[in-house]
Amino acid sequence: MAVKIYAQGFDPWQEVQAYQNAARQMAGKFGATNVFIGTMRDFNEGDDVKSMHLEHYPGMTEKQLEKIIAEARRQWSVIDALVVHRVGEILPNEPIVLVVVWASHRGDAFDASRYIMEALKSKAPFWKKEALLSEDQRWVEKNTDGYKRE
Amino acid sequence: MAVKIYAQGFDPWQEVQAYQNAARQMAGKFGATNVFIGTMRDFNEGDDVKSMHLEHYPGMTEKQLEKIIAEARRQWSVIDALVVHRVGEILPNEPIVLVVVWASHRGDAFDASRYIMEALKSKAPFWKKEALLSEDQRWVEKNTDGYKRE
Amino acid sequence: MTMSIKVRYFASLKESLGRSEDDLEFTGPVTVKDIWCRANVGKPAPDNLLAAVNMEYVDWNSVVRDGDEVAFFPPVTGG
Amino acid sequence: MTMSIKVRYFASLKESLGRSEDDLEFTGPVTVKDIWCRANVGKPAPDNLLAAVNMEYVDWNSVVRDGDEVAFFPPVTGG
Repeated sequence: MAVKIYAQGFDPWQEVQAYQNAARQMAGKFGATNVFIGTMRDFNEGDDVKSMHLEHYPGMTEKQLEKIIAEARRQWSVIDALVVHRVGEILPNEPIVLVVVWASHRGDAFDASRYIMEALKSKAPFWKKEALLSEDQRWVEKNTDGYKRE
Repeated sequence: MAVKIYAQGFDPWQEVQAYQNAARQMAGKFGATNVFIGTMRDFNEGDDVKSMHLEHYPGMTEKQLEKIIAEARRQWSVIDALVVHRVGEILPNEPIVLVVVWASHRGDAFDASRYIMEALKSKAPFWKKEALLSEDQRWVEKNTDGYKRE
Repeated sequence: MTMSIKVRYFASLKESLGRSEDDLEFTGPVTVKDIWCRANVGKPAPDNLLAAVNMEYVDWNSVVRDGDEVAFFPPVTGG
Repeated sequence: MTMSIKVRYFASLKESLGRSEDDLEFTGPVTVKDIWCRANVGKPAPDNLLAAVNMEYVDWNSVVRDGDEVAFFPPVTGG
């Protein structure tokens, strides 16, 4: 299990591969991997977004993410999990968050991965401030519920 | 949208990156990517599995996978989707299936990816035959329901 | 008028029948079920056997036309 | 006995208060709510403001101890 906070850009595919290759004891044991990547878009709520600043609460962020993963492991049969999250200045098309869950069965991989993402969105202390193309800046006020159908 | 059937081993991370890099019009537009990878395990139903042969119905397999993706796009707001599936001789720890969904929002990415996997498991004409360490061979008889909690 | 129908078998069904296809000729309208019966005289179809015509899943009462490809196979186990 | 409490503010709250932390001293038991009131006299806490003590979410009626780190921040928007 690992939680990583990066102040610089990261390649999510590289992260997953490096983690999986290092976890040699998993080879042949996991049947299902679910990966979620949140990527910065160049628009939000109808406005063009130029960049974003992601603030966090060092220490609490890691602590909460570790608790979220531990809770996912209590609820589902999870072999391993990885969460990577960016902070600092982020540009459109850059990854913001990576969640990976390895499990024996696909139901557990999907459920645990989604649970981690939803819990992260509601509990991990990160805050986004958008810099618009119009030169305005604004704090993102609230995360939406990812389980709800629109 | 792409459906690929490979008779040789493939690197799922390489596949996703290559597809995403080629789809330049997506850059900055997708906020959520969900990836599912099914990997061959070295055990199944209590037995050690040495290798697996995956048979398919060329033509019908592609047709059914394309229909499944089209149905996912009708039900959810999906920007793009990719499905890659192995056939032929497969060894433990090798990827069998890759499903990727790009969407604006995470709910759509998770739901559509899971829908595609479940539909693939119940509708795409593939059949697995396991070669056990005991030298026995056996056809896998039935796929389980991935939505069901055990 | 004579109809030519190609019949294909897959996976464990192909193994147990000992062949992967049949080429059959019929006169007059036939259903998927008729095709199974003619191709496998005296052998009841295994439980859960699936049928496709021209690579689309069909009901066993579906009518088959000249030139159609009919396939029979066990439940699928991909993914 | 005197208690030293570090108070931290994040994101839009930090901006609107114009500072990121306070170091306060108290004598006797205090709750999270007491700390907000002392640190921000006459300013009601914004709706939905969250509170943490030692990096765990807490209720505003939680009792705070000597050496604790108390944090206030708006709803989180990561991911």
